[in-house]
Formats: sequence, structure tokens, C-alpha cells
Amino acid sequence: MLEVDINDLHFRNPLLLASGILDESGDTMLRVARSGAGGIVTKSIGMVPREGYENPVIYELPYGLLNAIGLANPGIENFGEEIKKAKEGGVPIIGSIFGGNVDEFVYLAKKMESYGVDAVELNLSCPHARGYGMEIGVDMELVEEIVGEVKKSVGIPVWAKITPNTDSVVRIAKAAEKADALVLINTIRAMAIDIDARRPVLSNKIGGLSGPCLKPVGVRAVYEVYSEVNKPIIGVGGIQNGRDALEYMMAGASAVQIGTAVYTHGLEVFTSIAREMKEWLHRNDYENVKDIIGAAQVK
Amino acid sequence: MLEVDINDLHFRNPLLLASGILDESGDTMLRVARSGAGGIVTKSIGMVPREGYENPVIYELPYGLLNAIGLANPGIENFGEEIKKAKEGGVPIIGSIFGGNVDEFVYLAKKMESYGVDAVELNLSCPHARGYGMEIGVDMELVEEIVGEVKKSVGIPVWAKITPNTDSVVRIAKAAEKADALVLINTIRAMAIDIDARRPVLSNKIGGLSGPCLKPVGVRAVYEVYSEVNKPIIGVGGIQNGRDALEYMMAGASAVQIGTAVYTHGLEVFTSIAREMKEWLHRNDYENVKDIIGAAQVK
Amino acid sequence: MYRVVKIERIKKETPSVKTFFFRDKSSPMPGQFYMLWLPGVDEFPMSISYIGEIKGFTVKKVGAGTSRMHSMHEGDKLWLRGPYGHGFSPMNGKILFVGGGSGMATLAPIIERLPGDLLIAARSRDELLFMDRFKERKIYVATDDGSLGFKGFAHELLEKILEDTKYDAIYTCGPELMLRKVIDIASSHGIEIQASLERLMKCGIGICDSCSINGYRVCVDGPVFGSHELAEMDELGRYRRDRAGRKVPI
Amino acid sequence: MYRVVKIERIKKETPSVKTFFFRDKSSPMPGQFYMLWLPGVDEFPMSISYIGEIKGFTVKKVGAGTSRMHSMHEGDKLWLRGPYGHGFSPMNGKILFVGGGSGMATLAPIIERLPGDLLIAARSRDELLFMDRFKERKIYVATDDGSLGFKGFAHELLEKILEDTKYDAIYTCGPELMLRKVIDIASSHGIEIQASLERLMKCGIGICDSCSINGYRVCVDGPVFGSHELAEMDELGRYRRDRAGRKVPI
Ligand SMILES: Cc1cc2nc3c(=O)[nH]c(=O)nc-3n(C[C@H](O)[C@H](O)[C@H](O)COP(=O)(O)OP(=O)(O)OC[C@H]3O[C@@H](n4cnc5c(N)ncnc54)[C@H](O)[C@@H]3O)c2cc1C
Ligand SMILES: Cc1cc2nc3c(=O)[nH]c(=O)nc-3n(C[C@H](O)[C@H](O)[C@H](O)COP(=O)(O)OP(=O)(O)OC[C@H]3O[C@@H](n4cnc5c(N)ncnc54)[C@H](O)[C@@H]3O)c2cc1C
Ligand SMILES: Cc1cc2nc3c(=O)[nH]c(=O)nc-3n(C[C@H](O)[C@H](O)[C@H](O)COP(=O)(O)O)c2cc1C
Ligand SMILES: Cc1cc2nc3c(=O)[nH]c(=O)nc-3n(C[C@H](O)[C@H](O)[C@H](O)COP(=O)(O)O)c2cc1C
Ligand code: FES
Ligand code: FES
Repeated sequence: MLEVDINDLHFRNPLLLASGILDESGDTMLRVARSGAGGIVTKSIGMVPREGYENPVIYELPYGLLNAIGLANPGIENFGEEIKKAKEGGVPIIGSIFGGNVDEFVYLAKKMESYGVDAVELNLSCPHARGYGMEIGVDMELVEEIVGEVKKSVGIPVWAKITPNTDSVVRIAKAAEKADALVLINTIRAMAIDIDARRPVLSNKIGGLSGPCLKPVGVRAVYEVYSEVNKPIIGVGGIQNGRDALEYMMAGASAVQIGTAVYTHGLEVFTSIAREMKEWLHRNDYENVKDIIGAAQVK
Repeated sequence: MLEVDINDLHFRNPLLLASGILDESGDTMLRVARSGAGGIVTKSIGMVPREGYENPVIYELPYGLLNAIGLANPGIENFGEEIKKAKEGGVPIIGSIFGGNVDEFVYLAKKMESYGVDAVELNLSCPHARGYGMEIGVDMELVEEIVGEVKKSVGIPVWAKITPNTDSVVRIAKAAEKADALVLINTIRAMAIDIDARRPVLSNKIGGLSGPCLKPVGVRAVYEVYSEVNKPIIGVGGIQNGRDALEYMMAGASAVQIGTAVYTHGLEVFTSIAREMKEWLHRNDYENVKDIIGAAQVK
Repeated sequence: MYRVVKIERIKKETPSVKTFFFRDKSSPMPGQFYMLWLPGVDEFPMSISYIGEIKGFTVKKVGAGTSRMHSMHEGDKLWLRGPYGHGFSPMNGKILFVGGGSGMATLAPIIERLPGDLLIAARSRDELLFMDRFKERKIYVATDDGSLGFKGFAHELLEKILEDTKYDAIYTCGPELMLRKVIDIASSHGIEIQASLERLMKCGIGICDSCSINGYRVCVDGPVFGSHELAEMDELGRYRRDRAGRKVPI
Repeated sequence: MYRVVKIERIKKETPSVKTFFFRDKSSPMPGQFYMLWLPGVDEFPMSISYIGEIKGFTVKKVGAGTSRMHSMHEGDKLWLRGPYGHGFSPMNGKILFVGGGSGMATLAPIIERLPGDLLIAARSRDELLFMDRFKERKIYVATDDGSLGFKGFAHELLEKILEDTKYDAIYTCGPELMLRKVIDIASSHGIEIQASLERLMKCGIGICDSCSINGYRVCVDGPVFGSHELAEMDELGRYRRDRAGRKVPI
């Protein structure tokens, strides 16, 4: 009832682990797969090992999380073993990568392919790392070039993850149109100040906002892009329960990714969301979750 | 202890009513002034009467509000009486205006001036009205021209209200640098779908997200702009209590505006925030709230 | 967020009024209202007319939204948010309820909770609402066309009644011009009054200013107001605000 | 969101360890930890070493953050979030607590709640932690340099003790190489064990994967793990993850 196919990849359910959450070590990814996730996106991996920012790198808000991990990652050369381990989970593994220019993206994508990932996700949207992520992801020409070149270089599907920190997510989505799927959205640039400490909490000062408060922004982005770009969309941002996942899919997403809810609801969140979705579909006489994709689009 | 001055305007406290909330009729504005607000920004007024969008125009979320009122307003020619009434409250009245081009903004600003407002606020940031607001507010040249022309045409201070729906709020702020003060931020483009109805809730589909979930975005915008543009900043977005207001001011705001909290906390919110701010300042040995403006800026 | 409720029963009350019964966990007070959404059609305020486990809206057909409702069937769904606003509060002494047209829908729950006599008014005999529901009460009747009871408007009958009978408190709801008169009469007789007002409502939660009357928001400060507040409302019966927020004569 | 607490008292425990006492409304379980922020300096995990109305952190000076703490005074403030993680749970039978170095800080609250003997180990005599606090208990002592008690490592003393005395359960915390040995010894003797582990922690709330060991997150699945989970952790005592997430030998 929950099975979906995207770019010929088969997912037992449309609930993927979002990049950056519990996906740095192979063992952890394996555990997430065994907890019921339909697929796993790895932490964004770059050319060389990066320690990321100093603590604090995370801040809990009543309605979401603020983070500036700083693209900490072990570097592509150290990541083969982790992928190998993660693959034991039997669900598609999507290798997320970030680079500072076209060549880096191409190199990283090929390397990921050689490690056996089922697709690559281009992180064009990290909101808090100088020279990477959204700094690249709002430059339309560069986005087009990166996506195009990576597409030419690998045989596996290429997903592009897009920033909401823009006046037109549709314009960016169009620039990334050559990708096999679009992932919407990454976090929003944000900050929290501790007034007693009289300073921003995160060591990097600015971070990305995720969690429930992001959902209306993500749903809007998916809804807007669905009618403009003819590629599958993967929705991300603030999904906590079955209704949230269905909301994204009705907006036009073929699958969704889940990040912050792993903190608020634990690893059980994948099975609980799947159960809630099934219950709703059953009550409303749907046989397959595919039938609701884009159902809320008003002409 | 809470008195602030911005562009030679004196405010008994830095807590202004935000545009669009209870500021369409003179009587209501008067009541808000009497409830303790330090100043009042009127609803955004345009050239002709506008009915706005059909209901639903508002949707309550657990952590904020979604609205697409659609710039409903009685039109500038009908607004003189309302201003006159509002002025009885004895606090500065800031006339918010929106136009489709430079000439309209100039006309509206002059008219507002003739009605006796203490400043005009240019709404360059409404996220859900075709041809107005942020559609204009992300065009740097147009922003610069509008602000420049309005500045030349009126003698009262000109405030520019800026959208967060951009990859660089600093760039827009710089384009609006000729304004006497910058107002950050308006709402974020967002959507909610009712899965049982299988459609977006708002009749306009897309609306603006306000309330607590906006605070980390607004604080970030104020913090970023403070060090880049040498003009007073008025912070807006998600302020609910004294700590929130102090957070914005430590980020760099000289005053703040309050909207959604009037719904969550009632009209008493102005006095309760003022009380909480005073308590904190007192406990931390500050004599005047001015002393904390920008205090959280890390060099 | 909306709750979805299922229409369990529909009752035709008069040629232009139907009651829709449903179950919902909320616990409204008499005089409170809900915002009722018909997806793709409209959203509008509606008073609760039956309180209890089975609740009801009693709806007069006036435009697009209410017409759609009148074409609905048992089993159909309604989307609602609320309850909202300040309802009626208890008053002492001998009570008269004055309901004009569909205004009786708003009054019904407070009538059920308090003893007192009724004045029910309508255009004509078959538009008189809830005559049956309150048949054990003393009911004064007025119709514009004289098809039952007093021939004339509610406030004309009220003045006549007050010549013979002393009432200490009036609860009222109905067309605005009637309300204005009833309030003035109550004031001149020194009778305490609570009136439920209607205004165009966009948000229903006190932030859009579309429902304001003399600085009072009907949606949160009202819809029920007492003598003191009503006395300050010089706009009542004279001006309303249109969808653009313009002040227009009634 | 952080809570700000005031340091009420500072106690020097050993040349490199101080306890900081403060009040806070939270109700931690023995073995839980907090994330402690020194604005402008660092944020790091710290076990609770005194539970009750007056709480305490017992901190060993190792780097920038802990050095800053050691230079703080009574009246200074600490920012904290938590408590986090799964703490110790009760076990039956005759208990031995094995604490190496500042590991005693983590063990102290569970020692206070349960009867049992102690094995306290440290480099040298003056680094032995909480000898006074638990002076009523039976304490086995080991020092690397032999300046007090057994000369040698904690696990060596443990093996000797187990030759003569039967224990049913062990609670332990200390340097990772010691933990590895203690766990192996317990396993070979069929003794139930709970060990509190340390790993680099960035988030403390189970999402960043920086603290993971064989797929277990020390911050939320631990920091205290039982025999079954410990048996699965072949990385323990062999590999850790650095700040970049690389697996590096210990
Ligand atoms: C607090 C409150 C409680 C209410 N309770 C009830 C109730 O219990 N039963 C009931 O039948 N109605 C009630 N109403 C009125 C009801 O909300 C309107 O009849 C409804 O909005 C009309 O919607 P529509 O889409 O059918 O009409 P529309 O298509 O919106 O309008 C049709 C025509 O009706 C007129 N109209 C619309 N709304 C009003 C209004 N509020 N007052 C006067 N004229 C109006 C318009 O001017 C227009 O000409 C209440 C209103 C308020 C504010
Ligand atoms: C769950 C948990 C509970 C803890 N409880 C206590 C406690 O009660 N008392 C106490 O004194 N310490 C405790 N620690 C260890 C404490 O968090 C570290 O000592 C602290 O982070 C060091 O911070 P720093 O800024 O002083 O050192 P840094 O400047 O960050 O590092 C200085 C040096 O210490 C080493 N180091 C840092 N952290 C660790 C670590 N976790 N394990 C081993 N070596 C490390 C680094 O490799 C580096 O060489 C606990 C750790 C965890 C994970
Ligand atoms: C701690 C943390 C780390 C993240 N790291 C990455 C990352 O490395 N690459 C990436 O593309 N997105 C990253 N994200 C963004 C998430 O993948 C996701 O887009 C976002 O959190 C919104 O989803 P959520 O609300 O379900 O968390 C990170 C998010 C969090 C909270
Ligand atoms: C119902 C509603 C109507 C609004 N109308 C306007 C408007 O007309 N002009 C404008 O500049 N901002 C308008 N806004 C935005 C607010 O002024 C403010 O920027 C935003 O709500 C964030 O502040 P808050 O979180 O305190 O509400 C409106 C907001 C709401 C909720
Ligand atoms: S309906 Fe919006 S303030 Fe009353
Ligand atoms: S510290 Fe982040 S997962 Fe444990």
C-alpha cells in the first residue's frame, strides 16, 4: 500500500531518512533501515574530512531545531566502508554530496557510484557553510552546470536538493530540471540569541532551522514546483506524523524525507508514520499511496 | 527605562503594533494605543479599495499563523478619518503603504503625510499578492528607486519593510539603504493543506507564515543587516514575550513590532512584554533598553 | 486546524432555515460561534444552536455558502474551527428573550439554560423559528405581515409588552436595525441587556479588524455584548465595514 | 533552550578535579548527563555527580572548556540543557562499583542509591576520587604508581578480587581501555554489568551520529549500556570517531 518507485528505484515505503541525521556511520544507517525507513540519504560528504563547527552546533527550540554542524564529514575517501555496511539494510542508499565547484561534484558523484549507492543527492542548499550549499544553490547557471555535468558522469539517478532561502524556488528547480528528482527543501537560515549570555548560541552564529515550523514552507515549495517541473519531487521539512507525510504527497511529493522527527519521536517514527498513513488511506478507500500524489493541486 | 527614539520620533516603549493586525479602523488603533503599544503601524493601504481574498484567509497552526488576507484595505482616499482617530492615542502612527510602481508609492506616501502620520512604512514584502509586495521587494533596482523617490517626496521618515523570501536580506537592505529605517521581516511564503479536504486551506492557496516559528528567521535577518547597513532596524516576527523582544534588540533592533502575539496573548501583550523587559533589565543592571541594542553582535 | 464533523441529521425548520446536527468534542458556551469551512466554497461564522453531545447549527440560506449547506445531505462533512468568542452570561431577575429571524438560532442555547419569556419575530408565520422547541414557554409573537400574532416589528411589540409587564433583563439577537431599537428601548426602561452582534468576519480570532465596531472586535470581544459596551457603539445600526474595510451606512 | 544556573559552591576534589554545586529544578536519574555551555568557550557533556536539591558536576581539567570551568568562581553562571540519556538501572545481588579516574563522578549517584562495594582507581593516590564521600563503604583501591593500595590498573585488581569474592553485578565508568577489560572480565565470570561510555558528543540528543558506536548512540541509547549491548560493541576500546566522523584506532 505504501510502495513507491522513483527513477526505477523501488522503495518499500516513501519515508526516507533525511541527509545529516544519523547517517555518518554505516552501522547507524543500518539500524535506521532496520527501524523501518524506506530508504536512507547519507550525510553530505565532501572531498576531504571536515571537523565542522565548534559546539554548540545544535539548539532545541519549542517547534524545531537550529543546527550548524558545518558539513562535518569523514571525507569521500573514508566513506566506502560505511556505504557497504549501510547497504546490508536492503533499502536504497542515496549518497549525498557537497562540493565547491563542478569538478568536485563530478568526482564525488562518481566515487559514490563506485561505492554502490543507488542514487546521488546533490546538496545545493546547506544554509551555513561558506562557499558550499546554498551559496552555490542560488546561482542558476552554476546549478544547471553542476546538475548537467553530474548527470553526464554517472549512470545512477541524480537528485538535486534545493534551498528555500530564495525568492523563487521554482526558478531554482527549473535550473536543476535535468536532475532525475528534486528534493525540497533544506533548512532556512536562522539564528537564536541567548539573552543572558548576550550572544548567538551556535558557534557559527547562523544555522539552519528544521522541524515542524518548516512544514508550511516545504509544502508550499513542493506545491509550487509540482506544476512547473515535470520531475518526481521528494518532500522534506517538519514531517512528524502520517498526516504530515500525506500533506506533502498531496502537494505533489512522490516520497518524503524525515530528519528532526527522529529526535522528537525516536527511531520508531518511521513505523509510526507508516502505520498512520496506512490507516488514513484505508479509511479513505485508497489502495495505494501513489494515488494521492498531487491530489491537493487546485487547477 | 523602555523609551527609544528612532529618526527623531519618540516612542514611550519599543513595542509597536505590526502592520495588518487590528489597524484598519481608527477606533481599533486607538484601542491598541490605549492598551500600551509604543506606536502603531497601519494596515498596508493602496490606491483603491481592495476586498482581499475570499475566506479562508487565515489558518491557525500550533506554532504560528498562516494568512492570505490579500491586502484588503479601504483605499487611501478613505483612510484620512481613520488616521485622525488613531492619532488620538498619542503615540506615533506609521502609515503602511503598498503600490504597484514608483508613482503609486509616491502618491500614497504624500497622502499619508497629509493625513498627519509620523512616518510611512513601505511594504516591499507582502508574500502573497500578485504585482505587489515581495514581487517588487526582490527587484533591487526597483526597491532603490521606490525608496529614493519616496524619500524625495515627503518630509517624514520613510521606513522600508523587507521580505525574508530571498537568498540575501542584506542585499535588499542595501538597496533600501536610503530609507530612514529598515523593518525586518515580513512573513514567509507558506501553505497548509487539509488532507481530508484534499486541498490547500487558504483560498489563495499560498499565504504568509507569522508567529513564533518566524522568530529565528527574523533575528537572523536583523543580526545580518545590523553590521552591514548603518540605519536603525525595527525587528518583527514571532515576538511573544519580553525575552523575545530583548533577543531582537540584542541582535540589533532599535524597536520591534508585534502582530501574531495579539492573537495568542490578547491586547494585554504590550503591557506584559513591557513588564517582562523591565524586569530583565532591572535584574541585569541596565538603566535603559537602548544599552542592549546590538549587544549580541559578535565581532 | 479544522476538525471534520459528519452531518448526522438535517431538520428543516422553516422554508429558509435548516438545522444540521453533528457530534464534536468541543464544549461551547451559549452565544459562542464556530468558523465553518466548506472546502472550495466559503468559510463563515455560525452560532451554535444546540449544545450537548449532539450539537447543531441552524442556518438561514442567504448566499453561496449557506445555499451549498442547504443542498447537503446526512453523512456529508463540515470543517470547523472554534468555538470562538464571548457568549452570554447569566443575568438576574425576570428575563425576556427577543429573537428576530435566524437570531433565534443564537439565542436558543441560553434560552434552554435560563427561565424567561420569549418574543419571537419573523417576516411571516412560517419563518418563525423554534416555536415548537420552546412551546412550554410563554411566547409573544410578531410577524411583519401579521400572519401570526402581533402585526409589526419585534421592537414595536416589545414596547407594548413593557407597558404592562416588567422585565429585568433582555437577551437579544436578530437583524441589526431591530437590535438597535431593542437596545435603545431597554436602555430607556433601565433594563439590563445582552445582544449578540453580527459583522463580517474574516479571521474569527481577533487580528484582522474586519469585524470591528467602535473599536470592539465582534469575534473576540463579542459576539455578545452587555449594556455598557452597547451604549458606546454609535455605529450599531448605522454603519458597517465592507470587505475592503470601508465604513458604509447600513 | 538553556537554563542558567549559578555556581553556589566549588570543592577541590583532587589536583585535577573540582566539583561545582548548583541548584536546578530538573530531576536527573543516576548516570544521566547534561550539555554544559560556557558562552564563547565550548559546550560539552557532563554527568551529574550529585543528585538532589543541590546538584553537582565533578569535572576533570582536560582542555579548553574544562580549564575555563576550573578558573570559575562561586557566583559564576553555567548554561545547561538536559538531563539527557539513559542512566543506570537497578541490578540484583552483590554489587561492585568500579570507577577509574573521573569515572567515579558518573558512578557516585548510583553508588548512593544502592548497597555494594567499591573499587576506586586512579593514576596516583591524590587523584583517587570520592574516597571520603564513600568512606563507610568497603573500598578496594588501585593506583598506577602504587602510591596507595594495589599497584596497577583497575582491571588487574578486579581479577584478583574475583578470585576470592563473588559479585553478581558490576557498575563501571572510567577510561575506555579499562572499561573494555572490565567488561570482558565480567563477561567471562558471568557477572551482569552496566557501563557508562564516553564518546564525542555534538548534539547530545540523538541526531548527529557523532557519538555512535556500533550503531548505538551513546547520547540517547546510552550513556549507560548493559551486558547484552556491550557484548555487541566490538568498537569499544578499539575505535572511536573523530570530529569529522572518521573511525580512528584508540
Ligand atoms: C457571530 C455570527 C454568528 C452567526 N450565526 C448564524 C446562525 O446561527 N445562523 C445563520 O443562519 N447565520 C448566522 N450568521 C450569519 C452567517 O454567517 C451568514 O449568513 C453567512 O456568512 C452567509 O454566507 P453565504 O456564503 O451564504 O453568503 P454570502 O454569499 O457571503 O452573502 C450573501 C448575502 O448575505 C449577506 N450577508 C452575508 N453575511 C452577512 C452577515 N453576517 N450579516 C448580514 N448579512 C450578511 C451579504 O451581504 C450578501 O448579500 C452568523 C454571523 C455571525 C457573525
Ligand atoms: C556522557 C558523558 C559524561 C561525561 N561526564 C564527565 C564528568 O562527569 N566529569 C568529567 O570530568 N568529564 C566528563 N565527561 C568528559 C567531558 O565531556 C570532557 O572532558 C570534556 O568534553 C572536555 O572538554 P574540554 O573543552 O575541556 O576539552 P577539549 O579542549 O575539547 O579537549 C581536550 C582534550 O581532551 C580530550 N577529550 C575531550 N573529550 C573527551 C572525551 N569525551 N573522552 C576522552 N577524551 C576527551 C580531547 O581528545 C583533547 O585532547 C563526560 C563525557 C561524556 C560523553
Ligand atoms: C542536524 C542536522 C544536520 C543536517 N545535515 C544536512 C546535510 O549534511 N546535508 C543536507 O542536505 N541536509 C542536511 N540537513 C537538512 C535535513 O536533511 C532536512 O532537509 C531538514 O532538516 C528538514 O527536514 P526535517 O524538518 O525533517 O529535519 C540537516 C539537518 C539537521 C537537523
Ligand atoms: C493577518 C495578518 C495580516 C498582515 N498584513 C500585513 C500588511 O498588510 N502589511 C504588512 O507589511 N505586513 C502584514 N503582515 C505581516 C506582519 O506585519 C508581520 O510582519 C508578521 O506577521 C510577523 O510578525 P508576527 O510574527 O509578530 O506576526 C500581516 C500579518 C498577519 C498575521
Ligand atoms: S474577524 Fe478578524 S478581528 Fe474579528
Ligand atoms: S551526540 Fe549527536 S547523536 Fe549522540
